[in-house]
Amino acid sequence: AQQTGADEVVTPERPTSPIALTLLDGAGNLTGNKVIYDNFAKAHPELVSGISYQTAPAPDVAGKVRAQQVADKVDISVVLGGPDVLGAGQTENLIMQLLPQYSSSLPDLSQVQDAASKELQDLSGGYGVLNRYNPNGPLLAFHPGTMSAPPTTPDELLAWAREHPGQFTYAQPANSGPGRTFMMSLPYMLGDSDPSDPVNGWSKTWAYLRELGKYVTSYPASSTIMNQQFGSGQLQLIPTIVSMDINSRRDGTWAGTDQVAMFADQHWIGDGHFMMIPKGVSPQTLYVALELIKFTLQPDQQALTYATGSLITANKNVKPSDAPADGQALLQQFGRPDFYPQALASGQNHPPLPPPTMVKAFDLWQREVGSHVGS
Amino acid sequence: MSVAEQTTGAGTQGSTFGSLQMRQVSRWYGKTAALTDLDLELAHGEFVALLGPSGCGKSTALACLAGLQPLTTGSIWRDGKRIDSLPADKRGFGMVFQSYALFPHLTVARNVEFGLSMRKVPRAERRRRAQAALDLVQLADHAGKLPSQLSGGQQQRVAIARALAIDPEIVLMDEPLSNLDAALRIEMRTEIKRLYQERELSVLYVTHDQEEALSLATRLVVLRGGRLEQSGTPEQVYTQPASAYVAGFMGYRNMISARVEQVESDPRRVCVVAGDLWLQGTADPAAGLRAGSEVMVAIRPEDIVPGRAGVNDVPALAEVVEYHGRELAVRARTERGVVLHFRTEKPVAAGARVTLGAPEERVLVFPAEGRAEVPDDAHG
Amino acid sequence: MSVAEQTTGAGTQGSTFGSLQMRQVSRWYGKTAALTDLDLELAHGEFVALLGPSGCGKSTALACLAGLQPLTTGSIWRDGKRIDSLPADKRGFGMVFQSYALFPHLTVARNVEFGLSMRKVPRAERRRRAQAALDLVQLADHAGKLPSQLSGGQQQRVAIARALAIDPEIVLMDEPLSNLDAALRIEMRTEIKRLYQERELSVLYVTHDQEEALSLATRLVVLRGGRLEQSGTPEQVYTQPASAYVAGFMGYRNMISARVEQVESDPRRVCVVAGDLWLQGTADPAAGLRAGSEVMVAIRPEDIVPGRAGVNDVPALAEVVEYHGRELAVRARTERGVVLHFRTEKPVAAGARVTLGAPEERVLVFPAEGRAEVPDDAHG
Amino acid sequence: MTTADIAAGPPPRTRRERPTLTAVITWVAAGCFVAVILGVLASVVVQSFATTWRGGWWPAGLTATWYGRAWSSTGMSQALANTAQAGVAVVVIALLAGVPAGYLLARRAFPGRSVVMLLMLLPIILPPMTYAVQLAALMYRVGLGGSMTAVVLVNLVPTLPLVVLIMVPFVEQISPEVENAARVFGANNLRLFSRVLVPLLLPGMLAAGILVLVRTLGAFELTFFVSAADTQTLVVALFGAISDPGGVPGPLTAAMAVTYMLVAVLGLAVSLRFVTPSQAIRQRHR
Amino acid sequence: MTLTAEPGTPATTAPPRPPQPLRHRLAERGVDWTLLLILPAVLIIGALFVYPFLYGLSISFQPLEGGDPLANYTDFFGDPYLRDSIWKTLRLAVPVAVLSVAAAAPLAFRMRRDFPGRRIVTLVVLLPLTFGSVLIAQGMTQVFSPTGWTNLLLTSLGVPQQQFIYNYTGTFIATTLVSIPFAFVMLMGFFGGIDRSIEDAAATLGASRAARFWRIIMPLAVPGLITAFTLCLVEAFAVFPSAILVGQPDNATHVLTLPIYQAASQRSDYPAAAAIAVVMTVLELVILGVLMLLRNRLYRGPATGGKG
Ligand SMILES: Nc1ncnc2c1ncn2[C@@H]1O[C@H](COP(=O)(O)OP(=O)(O)OP(=O)(O)O)[C@@H](O)[C@H]1O
Ligand SMILES: Nc1ncnc2c1ncn2[C@@H]1O[C@H](COP(=O)(O)OP(=O)(O)OP(=O)(O)O)[C@@H](O)[C@H]1O
Ligand SMILES: [Mg+2]
Ligand SMILES: [Mg+2]
Repeated sequence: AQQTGADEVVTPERPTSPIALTLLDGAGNLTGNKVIYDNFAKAHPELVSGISYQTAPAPDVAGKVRAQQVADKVDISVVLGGPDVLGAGQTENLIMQLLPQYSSSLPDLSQVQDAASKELQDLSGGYGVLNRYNPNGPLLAFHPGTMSAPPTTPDELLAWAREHPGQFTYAQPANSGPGRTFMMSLPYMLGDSDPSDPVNGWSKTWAYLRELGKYVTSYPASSTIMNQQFGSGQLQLIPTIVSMDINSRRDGTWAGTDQVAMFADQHWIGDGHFMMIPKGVSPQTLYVALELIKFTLQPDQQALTYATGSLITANKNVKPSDAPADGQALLQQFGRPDFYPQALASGQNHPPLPPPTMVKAFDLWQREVGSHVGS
Repeated sequence: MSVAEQTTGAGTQGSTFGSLQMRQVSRWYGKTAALTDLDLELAHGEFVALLGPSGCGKSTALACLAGLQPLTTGSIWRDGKRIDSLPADKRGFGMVFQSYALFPHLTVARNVEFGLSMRKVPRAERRRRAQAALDLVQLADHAGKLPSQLSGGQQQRVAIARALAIDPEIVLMDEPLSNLDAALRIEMRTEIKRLYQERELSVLYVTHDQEEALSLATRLVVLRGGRLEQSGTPEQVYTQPASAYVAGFMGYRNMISARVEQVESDPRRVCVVAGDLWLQGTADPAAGLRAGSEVMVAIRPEDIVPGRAGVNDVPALAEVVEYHGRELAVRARTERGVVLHFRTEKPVAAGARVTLGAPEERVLVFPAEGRAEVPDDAHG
Repeated sequence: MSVAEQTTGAGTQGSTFGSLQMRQVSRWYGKTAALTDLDLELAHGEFVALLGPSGCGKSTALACLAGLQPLTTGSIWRDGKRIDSLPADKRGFGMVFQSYALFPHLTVARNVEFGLSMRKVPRAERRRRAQAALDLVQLADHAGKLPSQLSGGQQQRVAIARALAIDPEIVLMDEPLSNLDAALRIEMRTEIKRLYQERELSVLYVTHDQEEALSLATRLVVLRGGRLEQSGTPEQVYTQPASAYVAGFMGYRNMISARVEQVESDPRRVCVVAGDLWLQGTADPAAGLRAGSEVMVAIRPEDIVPGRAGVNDVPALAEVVEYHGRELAVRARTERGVVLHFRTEKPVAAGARVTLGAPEERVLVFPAEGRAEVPDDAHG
Repeated sequence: MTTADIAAGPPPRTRRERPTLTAVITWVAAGCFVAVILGVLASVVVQSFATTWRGGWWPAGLTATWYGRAWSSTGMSQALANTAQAGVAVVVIALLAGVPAGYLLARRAFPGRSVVMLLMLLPIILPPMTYAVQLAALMYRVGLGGSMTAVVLVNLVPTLPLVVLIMVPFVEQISPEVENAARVFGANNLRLFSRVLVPLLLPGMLAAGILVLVRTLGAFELTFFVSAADTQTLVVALFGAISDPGGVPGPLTAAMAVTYMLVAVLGLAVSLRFVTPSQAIRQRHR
Repeated sequence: MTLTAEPGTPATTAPPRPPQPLRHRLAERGVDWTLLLILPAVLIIGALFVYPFLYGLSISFQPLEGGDPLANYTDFFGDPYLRDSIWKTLRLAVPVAVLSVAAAAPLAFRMRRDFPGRRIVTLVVLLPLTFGSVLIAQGMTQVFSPTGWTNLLLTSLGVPQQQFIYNYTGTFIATTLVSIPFAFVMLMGFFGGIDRSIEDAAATLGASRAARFWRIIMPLAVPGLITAFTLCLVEAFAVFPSAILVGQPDNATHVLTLPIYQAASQRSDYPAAAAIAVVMTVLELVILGVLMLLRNRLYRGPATGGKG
């Protein structure tokens, strides 16, 4: 009952009457971009009669799409997700390759994306269009009241953890942005042989994480849990990422005074969200979905995302100064204007591991590191 | 939809009941037979009392007739139509269960109304008839109670009211008066008899009370280990029990093992001996008794008369004297140890010597069977 | 641990039972009283039969004695110790429930053994005693069955065996023979009497069977609507019922409303009139009857003699004649419509004219009460 | 003490039983359990009103704004309606189909009974994950995908057997004689069920109904795979929000949870109002 | 319907009997029209479950990489990390089920009697059920955190701070909290159906309250207890959210559902997921088979003692 991989190219067709769109979000993309999609519906009543949203844990997205495709009745128009969702969609042959097939219907990405974004976009193999990009981290978050200077190298971190057992941890990489960002940056910092091959090239990283694990009492199952523990003072030091630093302070999960710091040898691991179109949609839906992608990348729309804790948008032509007033205020209050602009400019940028490799890394982490916790 | 048709059909249809027959019915529970090749008939207007010792299959017979138990073999016929595959709810019988089987979640009134509402009787009519049935059993004041709030006898009366409220043509009753006191029992008996006559019911009635059976029934049927042992008018069964077993069951409390001494020219008259007891008795010529045959002699306590100087006289010693109201029940023992029960209105003291006699025609002689004096269980 | 002590204590301790008393016990169910200020005593070695119509509180009284129902007011004493707060399992009574209350998940044998194993009787001994109890009730062959596989009478016998197996000093029995056939019933009655005598039991026995009560009991207690109505030896209660109520319950089936015509010089002898019936009767002088008093006349069917040319003679018409075996039960009506029930051994045909009479000392005269002829329910 | 002394005392109203050790243990254990439950409940409620709460007895400040956000951002109203609809439908259908099946499995020893029993057992013991996708595909293939019907149907798979399994012992408890009586008095199958068995089985059906409702409310996997955006249930929305990798603020999920709890508690209270599960059918005296 | 079929009686019986209708012969075996009532349930399960189930079974023998059809199974049993999840599941599920039934039974038993506040107690006990494990886990992270209410209470009583969550204990507590009400609901109804007069009879025979409970109530309730235990066990076997949210999913609470989830959802390796599910199913079937066998050997029947 598997969908055949026959790649006949569907030609988009402009609908004669407005159609309904369904967006399935597997990455929390709506938190920042829902406003853009709503704007699209307002701006193009001739194309869209309404948009409904559904959210899901990333791993479940593929199953859902697949179920619809097996039955040949796809009602999801656009899938929103990170590289993991995209990877699953690609390997399971669930989503359309958008580039270069439909490049004519899409904006010229080279005009929109900067170098770091482009690297991530290329990783997608054209199966999705990046609509949100962040150099994620890793950063280290700490309470300035109890710690004046956080560790700046992996070795210092290890030494600190040894002296303060149970006070440092990171969430399971498979379920946490900070966790995986931290893990993926280590091969670069530790000088592993091949940072893109967790199976054969990460020996130093695995050794380091095993050693670090001796002083960890548990790996929280999600970033949310980790943030709560950090916020309540159970943890003194955690790895984090930019958006989480901003949101946690804004939502009160952390104290407003909590600080973040970079590593001395900072390797930013990027993260982004893609817009994907499942196979099996009608030509009309395809047409509107492509229009939506185009619309999302417009500078005026991207500028709106500053209000939701982004420091960088998916369009390189947009500057923080373009943000609307509430976005400006947010950046001012939580965006660490004295820290992030230069921090983001320093260090090196790397794309994350491609999804299948990433899954292998998660698996290895679980066996090599996670399963030894507390024993 | 179809429900309505079905149930309405049950109660009213076939109003010309002629007869109900069980033919060669057997019912096995696993490896033990509760009924064996039983033939039983209930004709229109009959009141049949089903008698038999505990465990002989009376309740099972009723359950088979009502369609509650599948037959292992045999068939059931109503007016020439075979009905043994008709489900219980289509047979339209009224039934009083030995265990009452009241609906624990319904009030007394709703219990009684149940059969009527199954027949789609309109509400007001239903109320009225249930009320009448409850008046009949003197429970109108308890109509709102749940069965668990009633005494044992009250529950039993609810069961009776429930069976009669539906105005059935055929009523099956399993010891319906067993938990009632004497006065109420007689009264209920009269009521049942009245209903039976007025409404031209046909009744199959299980009882262990001989008086009840005799006074109510037009015909008695005695079961034995799941088989028919005797069927006849009350008088027949009472005075001419077909076997020692039936006799033992019909109040012939003195059951004495004996041997035939001599058969007279009239083959109905035999002379038997048991210890020091020489008795002239009556036997069924068909039994083919001969001198030397092992027999069982059956005499009712009421038929033994103290001090009678006629036939069958024997001296004995009164051992136990029980006060039974108008009469005394006495257990006496002859010199050679034969125990005799008798009743008398004259005062007798324990330890007194008495002479006992019994009329020849009331001393019944049956061929001996393997079985002991008192009918035991079917499988005992 | 503690279980062992508790239960062992219960059965064996207090082996010198003297008497058990209920004092002024009331028991209310919500707003209705089942017992009202009841005083009841059971002395060592007594066999008390508790009589009364359905719903009069007999089972409730037993439940209170056994500790199964809390008392609303009043107290229970055993040998001078107040025991009404002693839980049921410490009282060590044997009890036969009207509803049997067998353990549905245990075989017959295990049901009977239950009380013994609660008393930590060793296994072999337990087996032996259970076996003996089952032999007693003739159920040895059914020992391995579950209660639901037994007939009604068999279940009842298991209940009896279970109560007797623990060898209790005090036994409470609630209509223990109601579902047995006549022969078995008499036999079980004899067995119960034998056990009572041999083991020096003290028994409180609820029954609705007059013969059972008379033959077994050393004392009869009649309840009425939860109160004590009369207590006395069987003979006292039978021949001198304290009220029309008791009389109606003790087989005085003819209950005739009448008016006193004249009280003789002997205040026990009164002359009453009811329709065309002029009767010489006997009354309790304490009742203080005067000419003109409304009274209730009670006569047993057995005490009415047809064709007697003595006192109290009255012509009547036999209406209904029922065959009761040795006797006929006849319902007759006098010219002015008074119904009389009588029994006779002589053949009488329905429609025959008879002259009926009754000895003066058997015609009991009681002050009229509000109540009707037949004792009704407590709350009826 | 003399007898007179005691007799003179006030009559005991009703026998009061001394609490036994087991009773004490039971109640203490129950107390702990209830305390934890109430603690969990209270903490979620408090959190949903908290501006920030980072440990300690009480949050720093209180606010009701999370509720507004929860309501607006996640389509809660639609999800609530869907949940109610699906819950009721699943409970009704599961009971309608499950009670008769449970009845037959309890009462009859028909050929193939064990096969049916196994068939009823499997869906309960298999993790839904293992068949959810295939089942969803089936739904889409027959054209039901994304519809409310599909949501109801897939939820029947684990809940119907649950009803069957729970009903079996309840049916076994009912005396067959009562059933016989109903039949004799003219009740056909339908009426036997509606007038006698259902009332007698009510405690069991209530228990089963509650469990089915809970299962349906809580079932994420099955519902997620077949539901569309406008047919998703509350849990699907909630689970989606909680598992948002962006890290949703605790108070927001707490506010959603409290909304959900209110609905659930309301439903539970209403059902308990009408029937107590333990409503003993033959409550004798006492 | 009265199919008068061929007489089944041997020729030795003298009088030819009227043929026994098929209907009776079937009825004695428990087959009649009423049996159709089972059809809706069987149809629903047959249509909606059997196909996906068989599909899962078949793909479990078709590993992604092809080759040995048993590869998924040998992989599972060859990897100690995966294999150990069986043991970890049992270590969690069995105690949870035992504790739940043991805790719920006495409480449910007491609910037979009417006492003030019974409804409230019932309601509160049932709450966790309606919340489900996700919400319970969410609340637990606050209540049981090192700076949460429980630990604040303990420290104020002088007891040292405890680690209640993010370990075996956390999952155990969360699962038990949901499982107890689950058992409670079923048992409450079940105890209620037991005839009180049976208990009375036991009392008069000298059975103390404890003896009554253990010798009379329990045996009659055992079918219900086993059903409750079975369902609790199944629930605990399928523990998933709380193993992740308040447990230690990598080690102590690496239960069988996790590798299934990871295989299916993270690696899209449905055959492997199906294989582990099959292992889990077989495991459960064995346990349940034993329980059901036990149940069938015990008394099952009306919980009333005679008349009335
Ligand atoms: N649980 C109850 N709730 C309300 N009323 C009750 C309850 N139990 C018994 N009663 C009432 O109390 C009265 C006495 O009942 P009890 O069972 O003692 O009668 P009884 O003398 O044993 O009658 P029977 O000879 O019919 O068994 C009856 O009227 C009955 O309806
Ligand atoms: N379900 C069953 N399983 C096995 N044996 C049974 C079952 N039901 C009844 N029996 C047996 O069948 C025989 C007949 O039972 P039945 O109930 O018909 O007797 P009965 O004549 O009504 O007796 P009683 O006068 O005591 O009520 C008994 O020996 C009984 O033990
Ligand atoms: Mg019977
Ligand atoms: Mg009674």
